[in-house]
Amino acid sequence: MNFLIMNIPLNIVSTVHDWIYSIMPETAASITVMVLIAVAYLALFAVAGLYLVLLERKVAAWFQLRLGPNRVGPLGLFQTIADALKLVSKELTSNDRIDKFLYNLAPYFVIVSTLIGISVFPFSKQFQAFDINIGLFFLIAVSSIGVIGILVGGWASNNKFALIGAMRSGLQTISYELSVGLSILTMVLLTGTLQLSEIVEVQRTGGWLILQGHIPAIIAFCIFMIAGTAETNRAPFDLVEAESELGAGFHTEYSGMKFAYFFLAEFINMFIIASIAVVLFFGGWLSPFGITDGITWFPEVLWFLIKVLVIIFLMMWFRWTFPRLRVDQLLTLEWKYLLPLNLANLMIMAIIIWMNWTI
Amino acid sequence: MTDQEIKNKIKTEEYFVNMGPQHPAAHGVLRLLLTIDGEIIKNVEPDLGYIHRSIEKMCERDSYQQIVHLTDRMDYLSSNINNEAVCLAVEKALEIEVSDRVKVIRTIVSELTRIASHCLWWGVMGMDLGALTTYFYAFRDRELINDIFEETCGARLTMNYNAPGGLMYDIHPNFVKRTKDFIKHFKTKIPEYDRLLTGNVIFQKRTKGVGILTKEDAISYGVSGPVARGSGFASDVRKHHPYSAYDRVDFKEVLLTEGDTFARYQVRIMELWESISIIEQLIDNIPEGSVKEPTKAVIKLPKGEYYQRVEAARGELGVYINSTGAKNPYRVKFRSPGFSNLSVLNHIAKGSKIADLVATMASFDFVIPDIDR
Amino acid sequence: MSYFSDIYNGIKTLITGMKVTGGYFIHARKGSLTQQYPDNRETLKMFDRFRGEVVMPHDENNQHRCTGCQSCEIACPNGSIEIIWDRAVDPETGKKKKKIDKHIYHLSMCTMCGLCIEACPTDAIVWAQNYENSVYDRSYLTKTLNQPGSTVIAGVED
Amino acid sequence: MKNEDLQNIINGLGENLEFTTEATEFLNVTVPKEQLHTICSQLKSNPELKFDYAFCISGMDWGKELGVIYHLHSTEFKHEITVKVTTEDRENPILDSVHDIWQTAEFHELEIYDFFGIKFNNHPKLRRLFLTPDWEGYPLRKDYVDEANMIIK
Repeated sequence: MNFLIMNIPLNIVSTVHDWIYSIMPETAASITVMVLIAVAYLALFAVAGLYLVLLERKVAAWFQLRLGPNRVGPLGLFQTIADALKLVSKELTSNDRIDKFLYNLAPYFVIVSTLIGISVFPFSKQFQAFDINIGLFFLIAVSSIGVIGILVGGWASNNKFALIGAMRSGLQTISYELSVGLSILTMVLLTGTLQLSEIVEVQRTGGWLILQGHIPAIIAFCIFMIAGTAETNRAPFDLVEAESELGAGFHTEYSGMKFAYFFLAEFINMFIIASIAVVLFFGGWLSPFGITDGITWFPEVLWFLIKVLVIIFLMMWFRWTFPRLRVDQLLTLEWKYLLPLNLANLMIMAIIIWMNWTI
Repeated sequence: MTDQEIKNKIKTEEYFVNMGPQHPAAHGVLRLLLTIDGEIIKNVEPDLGYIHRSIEKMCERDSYQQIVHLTDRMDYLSSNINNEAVCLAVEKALEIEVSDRVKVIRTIVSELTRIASHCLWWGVMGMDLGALTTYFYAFRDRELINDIFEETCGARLTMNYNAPGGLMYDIHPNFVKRTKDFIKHFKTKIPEYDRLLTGNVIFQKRTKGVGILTKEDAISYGVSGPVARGSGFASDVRKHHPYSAYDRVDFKEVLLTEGDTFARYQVRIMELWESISIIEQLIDNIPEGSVKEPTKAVIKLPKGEYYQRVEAARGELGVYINSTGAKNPYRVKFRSPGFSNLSVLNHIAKGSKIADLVATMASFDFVIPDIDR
Repeated sequence: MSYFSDIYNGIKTLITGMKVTGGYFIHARKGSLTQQYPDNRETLKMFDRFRGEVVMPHDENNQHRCTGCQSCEIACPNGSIEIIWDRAVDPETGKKKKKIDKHIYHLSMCTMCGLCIEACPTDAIVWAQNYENSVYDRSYLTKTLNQPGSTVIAGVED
Repeated sequence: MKNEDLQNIINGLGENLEFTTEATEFLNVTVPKEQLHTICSQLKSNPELKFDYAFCISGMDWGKELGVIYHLHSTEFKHEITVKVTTEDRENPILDSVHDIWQTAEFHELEIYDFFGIKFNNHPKLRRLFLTPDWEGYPLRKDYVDEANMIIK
């Protein structure tokens, strides 16, 4: 009886899994199991996204001498659920000159690409949907699909401010995709594999990757955090929906559920960037220095969530402190500062690995 | 392929965007017709009148006390200073000599209004550039000043505290204590403003070298206030045409020469320190005396024209009264600082990006009712 | 060279900025300034000079000090005070005298400038400190300040 | 610089200028309509005068004739004068624009055109700044009547 708490859901999953395989032919069963997992993940992460929004509003309030939402439900916990219900019931307004098909397609691009991205994360030993061996590569590929949705959405809503916002987001994501990929690459040199569960295994013995890789890993982590916040159009790089310049940027013309997709996708993207950072730098679901390995009943998922929340708090801290960058400064930061640093860092890490001076 | 060939191959078309009356960076109902080529602004043409109440026409049917209450609604962030302008004009016309107590209180109250206005400007400038928390810290300090005013004259924004011939009420017993507490609190907060925004590298990159206004342009466009002093044009009315108790207070006129958005920002931050030192010099020894000189119920200014200028938070506010001896003035003209400052915007913003235009407008600190009157 | 130094200074300024907001985050519990309005209605008290609304105080036997001299109506810039008065014979002196019938006050048009209270010779109207003046129908905003059946306090001369 | 010396210098700039200093603080110069532009440019360019800061330009309706009042200030010598110019014809009043001398005049002249109807020739883009383009009548004129918005007490 090793994981008491973690075991109960796994027993259910395996019993359901065997029951489906018993009553259906092979292929149909695997499809239904995948669909069931997908629905479970969708529900879980929709609610997780909502509570991330609430966390953001609460943290913002504490930064700004306020209390944050505390009226709906005990301590304001149902606030974002109420928001979601409101958004669902809102009328889907749009002007008559939109490009109907693309206008409706855009939100699905964004939300689907983020939800695909979640399936690959190892939340704990068993709790992982797909453990494919090119995990990280798949993640980077999926996260760049999201920007197509923003571009299409901005262009299709036939609004000048939305068009400017969309062009800016295309610009921003393409250039910051580079540093995200490169900083991940420096860490993959250490781990040797792209499979996420393998990466966590590597960190079980030699300690967290950020400790194993010492200085180059820390530089890679900083660059990853900067590029990650830029990737999700947040904080100092939120030129896409710059409130004071473009009003609401690319989702000006969206309302109701379509707007909710864009809004939720932004928060789940933030969750994805934080989870990549946790898996790659802070040892996924491993407890720090193995203090709770022995205790069997302690669920490892908690460690994963604590680390993710710490990273998310850091990203929120960025958002509520820094002013916004201008478009050309955004590009000079990427191409003149982050990229050279990243390449140099990659070289140093490669030399260290090649001469295997592992400290 | 030379640059020129590339340029005419890529045919970029200028299009026209409406930074319209309802826009977060407009601080009121100012509509700017921008002709943009991509992100570069080609031409900025303001279209005003969305909050025009024709105050000058109303003044022609109101008595002089009633005109004072109208000026609150012009530049609502420096309402006390506007009231003082009209009262000084009327007192100059009637040759009333106000008591020392009134002069000192008027100066203290004007400086408090200036600090409150600069606080709101600082918060909103941070918000316009994306740092949303500055807004809340600025309003925390502004609330303290609003409480001081609410306790003394009952209103927070449109005070109507001055009346021709002096003040409407005497200051509240604990006005002095509250002001001293505020000064002590605010002295610790301005360094925090600097740490949060002034030093920030992103903020400096967004404001340094943006929207440069040369001194000749400032003079020729009739710009006044912190915007002019940011480009080296010494136009501080408190220094050059002292009124109330400004002649007995020594303060430095803040002058910088770069003339970009960062210079205008620094001018206002230094002005906060100057205002604090003015208040500190006056708050301890407010002389005793009558608060209101007796004036006739119906004030009739002798025939002639009077011009009184005052340093409002945004620049030089001038009141030109042309009276023919009747009980209401023949013609009143308010020289509003925002109106001439706005005329420079097109000259400065040409060729900059939308984000620069928003930063420049934030540093100009427009209040639209002051422009529209 | 300057490449690394301006990266270093940049990060240093960013960190100081974060320290400021971080400081507020740490003692956020007692630092919040917002008032929980509907809950703290009993404890929320306005300053005594707060300009809430113009009212006419009546003493215990339903008497007020307004003689209907209309100086407040003249002083008001927005015409938000209307006085309806009628002639009455003063019992002692036998002369004809103005008597206030209705003192109508349009709160909707009042800009809280205080000129009427300044101009009133007999201090009949004063500021009230209530701040909840929103109503469901515009007609509630037109109030008659003198209660029905109230008379002027004897010996009040304008 | 005292008003008298100002008066002598300015007198040399053009003919039949009237000077008054009673009932006003600054030296008043009433300039005939035709010489407005020449005198104003000399006021600015004259080395002894150097009036380069036009801080207040206001339109005026004196009952019979319309006019514009320029308050000028010299940033170098710190002296001020008021220049007045009037035009009798109320149907189609036209004055010269001084926006090339003081850039601030461009916006102030738009305001005067909007409220007094005085047209300024060679003004870059004469348009109604405050009121809607289809607004008839000029509100700040004394003979402007508008029952809807004007409450005569």
